[in-house]
Amino acid sequence: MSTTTLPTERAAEPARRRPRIAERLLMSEYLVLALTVLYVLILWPIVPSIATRATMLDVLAAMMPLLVVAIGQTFVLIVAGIDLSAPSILATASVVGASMMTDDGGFALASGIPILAGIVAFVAVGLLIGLFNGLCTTRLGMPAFIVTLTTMMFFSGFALFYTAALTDDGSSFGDLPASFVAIGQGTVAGVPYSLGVAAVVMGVAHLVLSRTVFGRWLYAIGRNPRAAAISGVPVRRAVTWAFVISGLCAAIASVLYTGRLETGTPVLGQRILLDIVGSAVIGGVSLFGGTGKVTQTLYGVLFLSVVDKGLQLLGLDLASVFAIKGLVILLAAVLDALRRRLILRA
Amino acid sequence: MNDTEAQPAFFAAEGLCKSFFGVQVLHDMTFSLHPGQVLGLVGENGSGKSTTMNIMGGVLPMDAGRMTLDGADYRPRGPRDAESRGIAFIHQELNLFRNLTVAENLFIAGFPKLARGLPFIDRAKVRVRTQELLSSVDLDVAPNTPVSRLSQGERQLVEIAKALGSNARIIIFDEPTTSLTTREIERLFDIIGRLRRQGIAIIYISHILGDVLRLCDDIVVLRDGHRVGRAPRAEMTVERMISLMVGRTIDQIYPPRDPPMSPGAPVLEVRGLSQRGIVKNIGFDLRAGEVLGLSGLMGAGRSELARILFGMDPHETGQVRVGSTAMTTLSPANCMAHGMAFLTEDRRAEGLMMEASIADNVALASLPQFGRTWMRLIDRTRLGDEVARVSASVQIKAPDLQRTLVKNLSGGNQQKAVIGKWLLHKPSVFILDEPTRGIDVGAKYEVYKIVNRLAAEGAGVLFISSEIEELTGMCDRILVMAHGEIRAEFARAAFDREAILRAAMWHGIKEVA
Amino acid sequence: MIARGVPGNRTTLFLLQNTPVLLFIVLIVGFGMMSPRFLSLVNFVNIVVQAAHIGIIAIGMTFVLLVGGIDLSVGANMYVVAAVLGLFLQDLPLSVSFPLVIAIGVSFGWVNSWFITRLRVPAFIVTLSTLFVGRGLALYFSGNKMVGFSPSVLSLGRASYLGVPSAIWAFAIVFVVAWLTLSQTTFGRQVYAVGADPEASAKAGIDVRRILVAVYCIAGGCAAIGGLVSLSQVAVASSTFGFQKEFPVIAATVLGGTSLFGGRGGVLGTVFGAVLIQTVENGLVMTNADPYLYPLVISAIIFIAVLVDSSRSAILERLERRQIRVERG
Amino acid sequence: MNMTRRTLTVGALMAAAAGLPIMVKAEGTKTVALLFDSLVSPFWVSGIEIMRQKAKAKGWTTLENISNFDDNKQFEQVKAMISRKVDGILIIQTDAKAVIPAIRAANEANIPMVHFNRPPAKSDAYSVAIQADNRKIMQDTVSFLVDEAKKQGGKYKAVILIGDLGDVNAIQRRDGFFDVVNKNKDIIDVVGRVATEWNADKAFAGLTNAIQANPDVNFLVTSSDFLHPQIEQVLKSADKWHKRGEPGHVLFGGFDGDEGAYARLQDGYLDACGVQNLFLEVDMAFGAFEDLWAGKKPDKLLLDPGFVITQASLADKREDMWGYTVWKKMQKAG
Repeated sequence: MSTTTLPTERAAEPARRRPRIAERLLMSEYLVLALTVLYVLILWPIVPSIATRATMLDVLAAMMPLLVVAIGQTFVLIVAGIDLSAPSILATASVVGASMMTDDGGFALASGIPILAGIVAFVAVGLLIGLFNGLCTTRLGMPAFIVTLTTMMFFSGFALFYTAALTDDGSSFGDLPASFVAIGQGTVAGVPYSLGVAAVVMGVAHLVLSRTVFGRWLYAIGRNPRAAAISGVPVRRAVTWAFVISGLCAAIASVLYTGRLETGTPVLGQRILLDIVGSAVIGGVSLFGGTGKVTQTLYGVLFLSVVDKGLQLLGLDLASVFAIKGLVILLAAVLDALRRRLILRA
Repeated sequence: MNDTEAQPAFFAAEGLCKSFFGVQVLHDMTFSLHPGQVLGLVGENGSGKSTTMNIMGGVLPMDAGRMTLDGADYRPRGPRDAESRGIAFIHQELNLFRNLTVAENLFIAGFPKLARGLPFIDRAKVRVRTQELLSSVDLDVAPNTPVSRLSQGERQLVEIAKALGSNARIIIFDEPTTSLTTREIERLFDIIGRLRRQGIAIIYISHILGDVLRLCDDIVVLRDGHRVGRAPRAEMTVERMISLMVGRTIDQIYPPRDPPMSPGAPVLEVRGLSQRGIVKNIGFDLRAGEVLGLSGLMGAGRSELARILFGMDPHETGQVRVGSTAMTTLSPANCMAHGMAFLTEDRRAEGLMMEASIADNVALASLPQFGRTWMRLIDRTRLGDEVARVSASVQIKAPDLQRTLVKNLSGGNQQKAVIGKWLLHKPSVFILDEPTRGIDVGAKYEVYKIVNRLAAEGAGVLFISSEIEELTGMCDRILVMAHGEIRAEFARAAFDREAILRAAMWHGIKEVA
Repeated sequence: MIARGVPGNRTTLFLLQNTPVLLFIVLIVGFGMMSPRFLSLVNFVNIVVQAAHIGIIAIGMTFVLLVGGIDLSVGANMYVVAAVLGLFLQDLPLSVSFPLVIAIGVSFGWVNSWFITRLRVPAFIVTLSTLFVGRGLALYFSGNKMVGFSPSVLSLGRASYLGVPSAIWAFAIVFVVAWLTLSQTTFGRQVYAVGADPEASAKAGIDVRRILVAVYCIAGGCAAIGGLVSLSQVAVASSTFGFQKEFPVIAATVLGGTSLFGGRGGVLGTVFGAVLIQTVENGLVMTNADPYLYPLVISAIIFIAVLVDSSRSAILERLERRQIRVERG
Repeated sequence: MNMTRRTLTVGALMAAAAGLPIMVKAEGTKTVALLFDSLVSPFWVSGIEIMRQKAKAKGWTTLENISNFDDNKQFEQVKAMISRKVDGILIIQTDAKAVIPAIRAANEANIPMVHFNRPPAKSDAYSVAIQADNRKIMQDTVSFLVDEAKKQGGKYKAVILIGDLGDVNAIQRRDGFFDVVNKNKDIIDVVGRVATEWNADKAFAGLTNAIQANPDVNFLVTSSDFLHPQIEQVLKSADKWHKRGEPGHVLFGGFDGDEGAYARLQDGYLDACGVQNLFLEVDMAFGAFEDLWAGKKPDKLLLDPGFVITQASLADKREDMWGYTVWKKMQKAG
């Protein structure tokens, strides 16, 4: 590769300045961020409302649950796994948690602390499904892809089953307590709570991945699991934890989504699997493990959310929405591939 | 011998030169081949053997010089091109597909078809051809045996059969015996003898100089990219090869070692360790300050023993004490907690994270030591300092510890990174499995110095090596394994290369008797 | 060596190796006891007919997984084919339209492979984006409307030749061609080689890029054929046609024993996997089970099958362990 | 580098092209957002087309968004429409409860919101919902079929195709079906409940299996007409596709009133169809907007009574059946 491109590079020597700037942008970690800005700039003349403060706040508030669940996914991707069950955790936690707090089910109403009990239920669902995924992967040696594919199918079905069994209309849990709804909708000084929750999750995740022993272990496992095991890294335990964290993050995201929609619904997040994995990958997290940062996932989520918001503002028909979304993702991926090549050459 | 010399050379290389990144690694290399000739190529790592062969096999282009084949210019465009011209290259790491059968591996580049215009494989023809090829290398397995079922030696024979199948006239062997059992080596040599009688020329690269001397008609010695000698077998001895290769006498290869005045307390005690089919009734002590060698042929169970000791493979019976602790369970984490360290023989697959920086690699085994608070936040300043200190002490040569990726380092520096990883962990028992494999003379010397220093500081070192030379140069005591058992023990005063080899060949000798 | 490693474990090994089949038999017996009609020949034909479109697409997916790739865009590809067929059939006869839309399916796969091989974008992300683009294109072609088809297409779906329904013919033909291709041609064996080790394959003189392009084209073609089979049965293509079909397709393939990491598996297993899933669905309907339980039961059965498969591989791996280690030396 | 620049250019062009169809909002006209959750059946496709036409006739501009059954995404779409300061939001939500925050957001922004075909759950938020009386229409349809059955005599084995179990309309129609059938257990035995998830191939496979299990099924109701083609396929394969009056005819009831239903009524295969009056519903919805703009406050739920159309009443009632209009247009087009 490098041998064939060398001559052209030399030929381009006089015109060095211009490619250099593009090259630096292309090679920077902030490529996706730059693309987001570019996208906004392109849409600005067509829909000026994309650049208003209200829209930006909207995007920020809306992307938080996705960000939280994508951060959980990042942990699993770093150890070269994948967690396809995240949407089903969103749904199952949503209905189980909501059933604690409403008249349908109402398991925790008598406890006097229904909201706390509800949140505990959310978290417990996430932790348990995550633990199950982790143990199957590490102890039974099953591929993460297929374990989480089956848990996705199972718990998506379970959420529907659970809802049908407990609610009158069989479709969802409504009438959630106002103080619970506030978690998803409330604001403090114009800043949504969900932003705070996501910021805490992001901060902790960033700290864990970049600064703790556990974080370093995850990267080591993703890069070379055998070398990690020989170096005393408790590989199975760490991988199990990665899945548990993914489950926990999905549960937290489920709290945010459920509060936001004021409804515990079994179809929550059923269509966002590709958004979850896609945003991490677009941000630069590798599917093959060993690399990826929380900030990259943040950029990926921001990118997808802004793309979606732009398409919503345009109010186009479904065909264009799909086509543009796909092309934009592809464009980001192609640029990323080019970037990798440039880095290799450098 | 006379009949081969009578034939004219059909391949010649003249004045081959090659540079990497401005450093010339091959100077003016010249040699020629007759049909049926076996040419030995020896030299330390980095002396230019592989570069020469890679040029010949079409893997690398040459910077200057010329090669001729049958009198015509030969300038291969790639490995395929070289192969089609009759030059086959059997790499040290075999190029076989474990998920396919023997026959499929032989024909993977293009199967014979059932009929013109039909895409289907003529299975019958494949079977017949495979059987022919396999019988020409004396390999008695069914053509539809999956390669994953074959031993390493059998796989090597499959590679040779593949070369024959492509009508190779020159076959290059790169360190073919490193992973073969004694019997497999004998079989390989028989085959090579047969090939030469068919008029196929062989280039044989090996570190095992005795083999080279036994097998080759002519021997070319390389050092630092220069051809420093060429002579027919009759004029060559092992000693002469070595002095040509290293340019100095053997004493200088190993740093002076001062054996400990009095043996220290045992840091590792092994009693009655067995695992069916792997090792049997192993018992020995390793003392503080001691460098204990472990010798034996490939397949004798040396590496397997090391892996069991470090808890990577299971064992059925036996006790292991590390320091004053009787180990109840052996696992890497547990062994490390008691001060053990293990440098594996395969540094790419098991020692290093190739895509990570030197600093990340060096830190890997010791991370918990740098964790603070309940979150185990890493004390980055202290870790950075310690990594820098250790890296300096093992003399890793790299521009930036935090940025340089391990995959961009030379073999020697990579090995130093692995050693650095374990030194940071401050081991009291250090198991080194082939620590100098694939690294150059200078780096070897530095590794030896580190080993000596470790021992001087009171650690016990278990030094595993295939090279008896190296063991006698480095160790205070040598254990010899054969067929999964410890067969002999030699104190430094009684080191005798021949006796060690004899003990290692125990199984073979018994068979002969 | 293997014999030495497991003295007397042959029965266990045999059971382990055939557990998917055993599981299948258990299921059939179980459903048969609950609903006698389940065991009829007609019902079995039914199961295969219903499994046909997933099975055909999964056969294409098998090629992709064998080289260590993945194709998430098969469902979108199906929809593109359906939408375009709707347009073609306004002017062209079936005999022309069918080959044309299959060619379009193949080109869809070719586009995927272009990004994967030329620009080195990971297959996951390429096919994720073409999934969106494909659905967008299909919606455009269909004008957001449900695509209906002429009675000729539908009668094709109901037709039988020699007493065998057309869907089974299509399934069988695709299977036989795929099986022959994988096991009896140079190309097929090279697919396995590339999946096991792309670098070694290049060294061995295999045109790796050509193989990759071909497998994605095959996956595209199979998605098109599967789409046509599905169409000829369900008679219309709404905007959710083929939506999220990638999941059952991959599940069937993996259930059939094809590894997601390349080099291991085959189309016979895939056919088995597709039929197994459909057998469970059919059995549930036959026994008039609560619809809410379907996904629970199906996923549990896939889980068990994969669990058994992976513990089997773990045992086999343990048996080969020593050799694996020596090889690295 | 060349490659990069080219790709960027392509990207820019693509985005620009995407922007072209957006018309500059003319001064003084009303802009209405049409937020659908899918266009999966002809009902929705026709619905959005009728809305586009009627809006155009009134001189309104429309913006569209499809949520693809994702409640959260639809909430985002509502917010986006609020950002664009539209004059009214017509919404078809997936979940009755999950839409409440969206109503609140619209209330806060003072933008009228009208639910089309699916009402929201009860809440303090204000919006107007237009809904077909699903349960009632289905009851009427099934009652007609049961009466037919009684007339013909004998016992009946029934199968119902149920919609997505997460969709209120599907649930209401199912309930309407069982309301009637359960009262007539003596002659109707429900032997199959096919969960279609509003998915054509699930419906096809499920019905095939159900008929396989009970070959003597002779009473069939679908919760939506868009599944007719699959039903026809299955019944043909089972040799059960016969006209009314012919031996072997399956009593067949539909719901929605699309063009396929009209054709099958006309050809004699379908006995009865519960029709949602789509034209009326669109008029009601747009009327609600106009009332709201005028400061009036219509009731929270406006019901489209719908009607049952049978082969006997086809000629009288077909003008009100939206499927007939579509069918007529298709006939004209060839």
